[in-house]
Amino acid sequence: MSDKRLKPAPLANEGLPPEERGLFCDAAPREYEPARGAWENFLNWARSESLWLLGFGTGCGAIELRPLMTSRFDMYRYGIQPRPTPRQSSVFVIGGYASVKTLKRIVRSYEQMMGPKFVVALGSCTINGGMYWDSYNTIKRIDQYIPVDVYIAGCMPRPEALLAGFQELKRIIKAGDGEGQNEYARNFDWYKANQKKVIKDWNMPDYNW
Amino acid sequence: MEPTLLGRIGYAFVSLFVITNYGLLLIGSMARISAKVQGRVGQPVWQPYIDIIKSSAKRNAIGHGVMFYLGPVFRLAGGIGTYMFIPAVFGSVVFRNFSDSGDLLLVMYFIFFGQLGMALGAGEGGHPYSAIGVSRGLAQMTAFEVPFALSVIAVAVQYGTLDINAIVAAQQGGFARWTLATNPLAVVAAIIAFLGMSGHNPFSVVIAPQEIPIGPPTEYQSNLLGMLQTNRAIFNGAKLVLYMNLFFGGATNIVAMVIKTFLIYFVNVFVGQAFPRFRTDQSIRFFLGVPTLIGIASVIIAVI
Amino acid sequence: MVNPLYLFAASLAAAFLLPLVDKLGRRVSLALVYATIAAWGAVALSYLWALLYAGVGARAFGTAGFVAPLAIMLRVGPEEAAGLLAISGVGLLAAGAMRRPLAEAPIGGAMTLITALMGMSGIVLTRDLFNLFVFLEIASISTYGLIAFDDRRGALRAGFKYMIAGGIASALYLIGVIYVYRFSGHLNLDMAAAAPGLFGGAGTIAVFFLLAALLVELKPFPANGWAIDAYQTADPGVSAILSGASATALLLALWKVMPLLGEAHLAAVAGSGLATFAAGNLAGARQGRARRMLGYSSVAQVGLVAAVAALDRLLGLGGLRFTYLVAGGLLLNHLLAKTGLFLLSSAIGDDEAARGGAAGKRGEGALSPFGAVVAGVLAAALVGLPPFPGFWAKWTLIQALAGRESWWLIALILGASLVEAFYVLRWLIAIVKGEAGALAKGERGTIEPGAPIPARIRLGAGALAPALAAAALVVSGVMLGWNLSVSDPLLWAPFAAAAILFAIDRAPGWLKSLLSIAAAAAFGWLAYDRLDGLRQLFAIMLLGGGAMYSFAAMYKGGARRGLHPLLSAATLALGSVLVAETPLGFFFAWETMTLASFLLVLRGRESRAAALSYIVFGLGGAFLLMVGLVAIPGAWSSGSTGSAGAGWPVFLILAGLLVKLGALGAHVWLPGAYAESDDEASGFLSSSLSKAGVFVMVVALAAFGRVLPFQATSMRILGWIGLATALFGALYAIYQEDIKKTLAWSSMGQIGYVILALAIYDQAGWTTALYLALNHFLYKSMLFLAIAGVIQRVGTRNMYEMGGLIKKMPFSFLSVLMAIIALSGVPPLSGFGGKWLLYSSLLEKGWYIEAAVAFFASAVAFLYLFRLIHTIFLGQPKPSQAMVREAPLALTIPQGLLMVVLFAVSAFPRLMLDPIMRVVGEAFDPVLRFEGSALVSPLGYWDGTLSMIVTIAVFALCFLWMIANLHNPQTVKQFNIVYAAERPFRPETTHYAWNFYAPYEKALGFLTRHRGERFWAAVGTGVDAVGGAIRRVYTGNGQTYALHVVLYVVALYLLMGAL
Amino acid sequence: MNALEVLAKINPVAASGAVLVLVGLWGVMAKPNLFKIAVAFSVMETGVNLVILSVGYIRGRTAPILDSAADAASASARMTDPVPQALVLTAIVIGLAVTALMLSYAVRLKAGGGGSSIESYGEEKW
Repeated sequence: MSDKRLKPAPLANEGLPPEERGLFCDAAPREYEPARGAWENFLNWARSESLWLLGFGTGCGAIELRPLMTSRFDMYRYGIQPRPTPRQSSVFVIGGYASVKTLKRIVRSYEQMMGPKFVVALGSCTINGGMYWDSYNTIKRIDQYIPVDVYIAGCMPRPEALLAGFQELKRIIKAGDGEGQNEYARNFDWYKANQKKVIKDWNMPDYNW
Repeated sequence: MEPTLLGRIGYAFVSLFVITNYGLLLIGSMARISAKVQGRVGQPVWQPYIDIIKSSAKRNAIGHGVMFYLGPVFRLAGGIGTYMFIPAVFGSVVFRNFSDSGDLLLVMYFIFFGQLGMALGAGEGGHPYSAIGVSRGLAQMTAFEVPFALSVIAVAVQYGTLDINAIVAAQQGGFARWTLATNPLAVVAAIIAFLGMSGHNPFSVVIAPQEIPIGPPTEYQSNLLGMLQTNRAIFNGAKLVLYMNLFFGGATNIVAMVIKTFLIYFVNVFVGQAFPRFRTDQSIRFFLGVPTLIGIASVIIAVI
Repeated sequence: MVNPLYLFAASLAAAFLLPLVDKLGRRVSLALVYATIAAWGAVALSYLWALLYAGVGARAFGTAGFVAPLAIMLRVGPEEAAGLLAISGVGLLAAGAMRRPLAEAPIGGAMTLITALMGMSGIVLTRDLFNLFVFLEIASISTYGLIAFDDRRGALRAGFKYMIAGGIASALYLIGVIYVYRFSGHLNLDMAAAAPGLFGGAGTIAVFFLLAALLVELKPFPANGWAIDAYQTADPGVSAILSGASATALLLALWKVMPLLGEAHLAAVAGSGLATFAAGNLAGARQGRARRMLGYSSVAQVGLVAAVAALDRLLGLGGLRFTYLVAGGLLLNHLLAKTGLFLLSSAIGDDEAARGGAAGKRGEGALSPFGAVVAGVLAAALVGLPPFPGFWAKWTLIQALAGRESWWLIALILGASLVEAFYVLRWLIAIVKGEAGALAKGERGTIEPGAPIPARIRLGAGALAPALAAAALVVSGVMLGWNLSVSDPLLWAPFAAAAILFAIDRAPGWLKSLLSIAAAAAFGWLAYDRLDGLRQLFAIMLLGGGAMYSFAAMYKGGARRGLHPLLSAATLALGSVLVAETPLGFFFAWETMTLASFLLVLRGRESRAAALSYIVFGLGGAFLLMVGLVAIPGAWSSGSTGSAGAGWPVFLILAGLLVKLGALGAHVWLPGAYAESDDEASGFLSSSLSKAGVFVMVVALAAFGRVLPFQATSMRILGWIGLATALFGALYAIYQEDIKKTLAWSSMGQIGYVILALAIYDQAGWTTALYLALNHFLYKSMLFLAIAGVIQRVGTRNMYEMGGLIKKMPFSFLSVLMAIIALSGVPPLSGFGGKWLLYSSLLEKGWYIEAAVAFFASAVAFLYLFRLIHTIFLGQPKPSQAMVREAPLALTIPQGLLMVVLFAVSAFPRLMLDPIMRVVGEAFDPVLRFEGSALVSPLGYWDGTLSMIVTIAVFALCFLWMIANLHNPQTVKQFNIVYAAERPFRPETTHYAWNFYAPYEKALGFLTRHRGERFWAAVGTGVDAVGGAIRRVYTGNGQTYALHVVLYVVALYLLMGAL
Repeated sequence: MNALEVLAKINPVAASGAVLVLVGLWGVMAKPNLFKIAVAFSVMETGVNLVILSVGYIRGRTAPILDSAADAASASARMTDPVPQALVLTAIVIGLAVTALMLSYAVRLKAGGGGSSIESYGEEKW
């Protein structure tokens, strides 16, 4: 059932020293066609009912993720559970303001997730920089760097707000609108340029498979 | 009446279908029981199904090479194969599986088939955490195999056979004839070994989630992960059926099988919820200590 | 026969004419010297011809027209003729080697040489006691002159000490002679022996003086420091004459006076000889200086010869023929080998004290191939390896001693032989491999470190004399062997093959490989009729394995000099172990195998220490085996079964085999030998050669297993030994970083299972044992072949320096994968059959705890197997190995073949089990049987075919599922891994390989602290310390030496009184 | 048997020879000087020669010369044994050679720069 679309040209990986280029895959990301009709609806239902969170604490808001596992909020009942590796996760929760250093890790981890993949950005800082809007070291809008499906505003948003955000994400997925991965691939050059603009010590391949 | 070969294959598929669904539901319900222990509601019982569907429905996947792709194949084949070599329900033609391929020893060694293949696949992933996890897992495995082997030997001695069918047959006729009643020490040793075998607490350092993000399968995703999840259900089921046959009188029908295996697995969850984690060297020393002595005692009892 | 008087006259004339002839030039005078010595040799040959072939009896020559008692008699019998030949032969070789010093020194040197040899010949010929004294003195005085003929300082020092001891001895001798005359009334030996006065009372004391003098001249311990100093310092040619010719003459003198000796005398001779043998070898073990070491070895050998002659008379070991064979064989062996070695040491300049006492000019280079062969022959002969005379003599001696149940003597002789083998071969290894300071281990600091190492030492003309000695050893050894009716051509085939292949050693490797394979095939064809079912099974592993490794040897280009002859010889020796029909024939084949495999190990790169411990343990095991064989009358005769007489000797056989198999405790040789030899040789050692031990154990247990004392307990202990071997082999293997060490320990463990299974001792157990052995052959061959390829391509043996090779060497990966699946016993491959059989038979036997431990051991085996395949083939590839290619065809073809075989016997276990069960069924009642394709035991069943089908079917299903459901897979590179949101730094730091099982080490590391190694090291230190203490006796002070002589004589007297 | 009888049975020649042998032996072992060792050997040789002679000497018989005291027929009963005397001659010659060689060794050793004590020539040992 592989996609018939033509493969894009390999990436240049100019950020890497020549002797290291052989160590990384240089394939460019591409868009993947969704299945059709009811089948895709069924699969989207399954995706929405099995949200595996990438539990990387990328900002101060990550502290609000922890209560979700506790008996009080119990995200498991919504089919949400944490996963320690991006390979197996489907939802990336951006936990608040992202410093430039963290952004590099965010990009890498996001690219390493298997699609379809979704991003939930929590906290005002991910939307416009929040109280750090004029900081030299934080990025202001996370969706200039990776596609975001759901923003959860607040500083900090309560766990209840997070749960509400996840419900919103489920709705989006079920509606078939959770196509961030394809969007990223489609606008890859734009995203990459934005990323490289702020990340100066680029020592990764252009796309982290 | 002896079924034809085609019939046997058909029965095998039925048997496999039953154990797969049962295994998935068992995992789901145990997760729910764990949640109750922690004061939560917990995930739906059918959550494992959804997870597998989702994993299989991933639109892309990565692989590190042939062996990486074959790892889950080995793993799943190991799980199914193990089940196939165990008669699941005593006296049932449908659930006899292919247990005429070999006796208890075949089952005990076929368990390694999937583990070995998985370890190799994870190894080709090139991730050091995979290798660390495998090294821990293998190290623990050598240790918990000792009490397990001793209790199996006790059973073999007691019933004078290694044929699983014969062992079950010898336990028919009421609770007093179960190994649990006739040689409780063997059961104790085997159950402790089972804790290690299924990787629950306190023997879960193999898949320490944050230290070595879940160990061996850290690079697995998409359908490859889905196969591993499927295998978890089947393999668990197979091991539980094996334990039931060896120590708890086997089962003459599906209901008895479900109840017994559920209870055996419950012991695991019970202990797992109550204990923290051992380091690898600690668990090795643990298994080679008291459980091994219990195992030796059980052999002595069986000989007497 | 020529009257020998002419020869004396000629010698004297030549000696006196030399100063005159010398005016014509040194060439002419030296030609006269050689001619004179050669004349002695020619006459000796004519005597021998006359005595042995023309049927002339021994003849006595009177002098001046009279006969005894009026005249001195000279007798020419077989001993005398042989002695003359030996003296002139050694003299000629030594004189030839001394050509340059003789030419440079004043002509007196040549004169003393002639007179010394003449004196020695006189000692041999004369039958008159006083005339014996005269010749002794002529020989001694000439020797004193000869020692210092080139005026070297050390020799002068030693010569003076030599003279002191000689003077005391001659005084003793004179007193003895005169009192013998006083009590018997005769000086003629035969008449004195017939006179009654010498036996009992004062006559005994008279004879004692005579004897004491001769013994002192024979350099007994501890009264021999003077001689050793002389060996060390004199020109090597002189040392050779002292050690070879002089000792021959003196031994014949002792032989001559033996009729005069009473029982107490003989006991004293035997005791003194054996003590000298033991002490000389112990002291030699500590030597760092080659000449002195050879000196210690010389006195030891001469002591043994004297002891043998006395023991025969004392214990009646076998009469004249026995003495000729054993004492003569040992003496011949000694004088040729020692002459050769002394001259060789001179040719390679291994001679620190020569020319001013500077450090040796042997520049620590390796010998040229030809020189190495010569040195090897000489050293092997000295150590008593086949096919040299020493081997035959040793066997006959031990056999006779066993017949008299003199176990302590056997232990003493073999123990000291082992020590001698240790230091002689250590020297051999040092000179062949050219290592700085190996020899100087006992003499720390004598060789300064950092000296440059020249590439090769070429011997040139200096090799001629040693080569002649070596050739003589070979010829005499072969003749002796045929004389002992070891005439089966197949038993000699290894030597023939080695000789032929050595002759064409410069030919390309593929030619030699093909010839080796042809040799193995021809051997198999010729031997086919003599192989029963069991032997056929083993022939597959031994001959087939050898041929396979010969084929694999093509994987490296070039001539690979020395490899093929040794590999072929070892292979054929394994074959001849199978076809040997007599105990001697078997032991001959066994020792041939030991020798060939030792040299094979020695060929490895860093193999010095490993080869040494390999041969020492190999010989130790062989000695145990030998004693066991000779102690059971009729052992190894075809079809022999347990007689009630066989009891504890079987334990000796088993112990010897356990050493050979590397059972825990005696395993310390194993890791080094398997790891350090050439890569395909390691495989051969592990997968083929170790099976020879299994084979002999099968045969021995089949014959004598039922008559073992405490049969049940013994078997159980044997089983536990096997079990411990299996467990500890596996435990050690998991901590190795060196791939070949891992495989070596693994081999040890696998052989442990075989031992365990043999100890079960019923049909199931033995089926298991043979099945395990065959399987081990299959998968260990695959592993070693694959690893040989890997090592060749990667250039390292450290596993952590490899990684990710699966993409470069997929075939090797597949081979290793199948091998480790089989080895670990995972179904459906045939290894599981081994596990199933093992547990079934253990449980059936009632060995429950053993079964559990075996289970643990096989689980531990998983650890090292996974580590092996993971760290080599999986994980992170190294950039430096980006250009690695698949292994060469010479390796992959055999692997492919083995894979097919492995798969076939896995799917159809009957292919392998039917022949095995047929063989085992002859000895035991059936326990296991086949029902269709299912193997049934009383406890359970196993259907290899069905389980294979189920596995394949399930695997195929899962594979289809994986293919069908995998969407858009992207194969990525090695650094595309989740690395906690970072990228890996370098492949080297990302590959988890080093210290792979650290937690295991933490938990169970206390089990593997190399206690065996420490124990044997302590034994070695102990022997070394004893040797060190003994040699402190030799203070270097001539007066202390004189005191030794006096004390020795007094002690001998007291001892005789006590007897 | 009192002490006198024992003394009377001792052959005086043999006894003195034995004493000389022992003295010589003592000299060899106790005197480190190379030349004294050579001399000690001479003493020992002499002692041995006396012992040899003592064996030939039979009390009350004549010298082994065929003359009026002993004719050919009764020679073996009335003469002392001539053989030991013959032997002694040889032994003396040999002893001379040994002594000469020993002395020449000593001279060589000293001329080469060594001491005259044997203790300074113990380089080869162990």
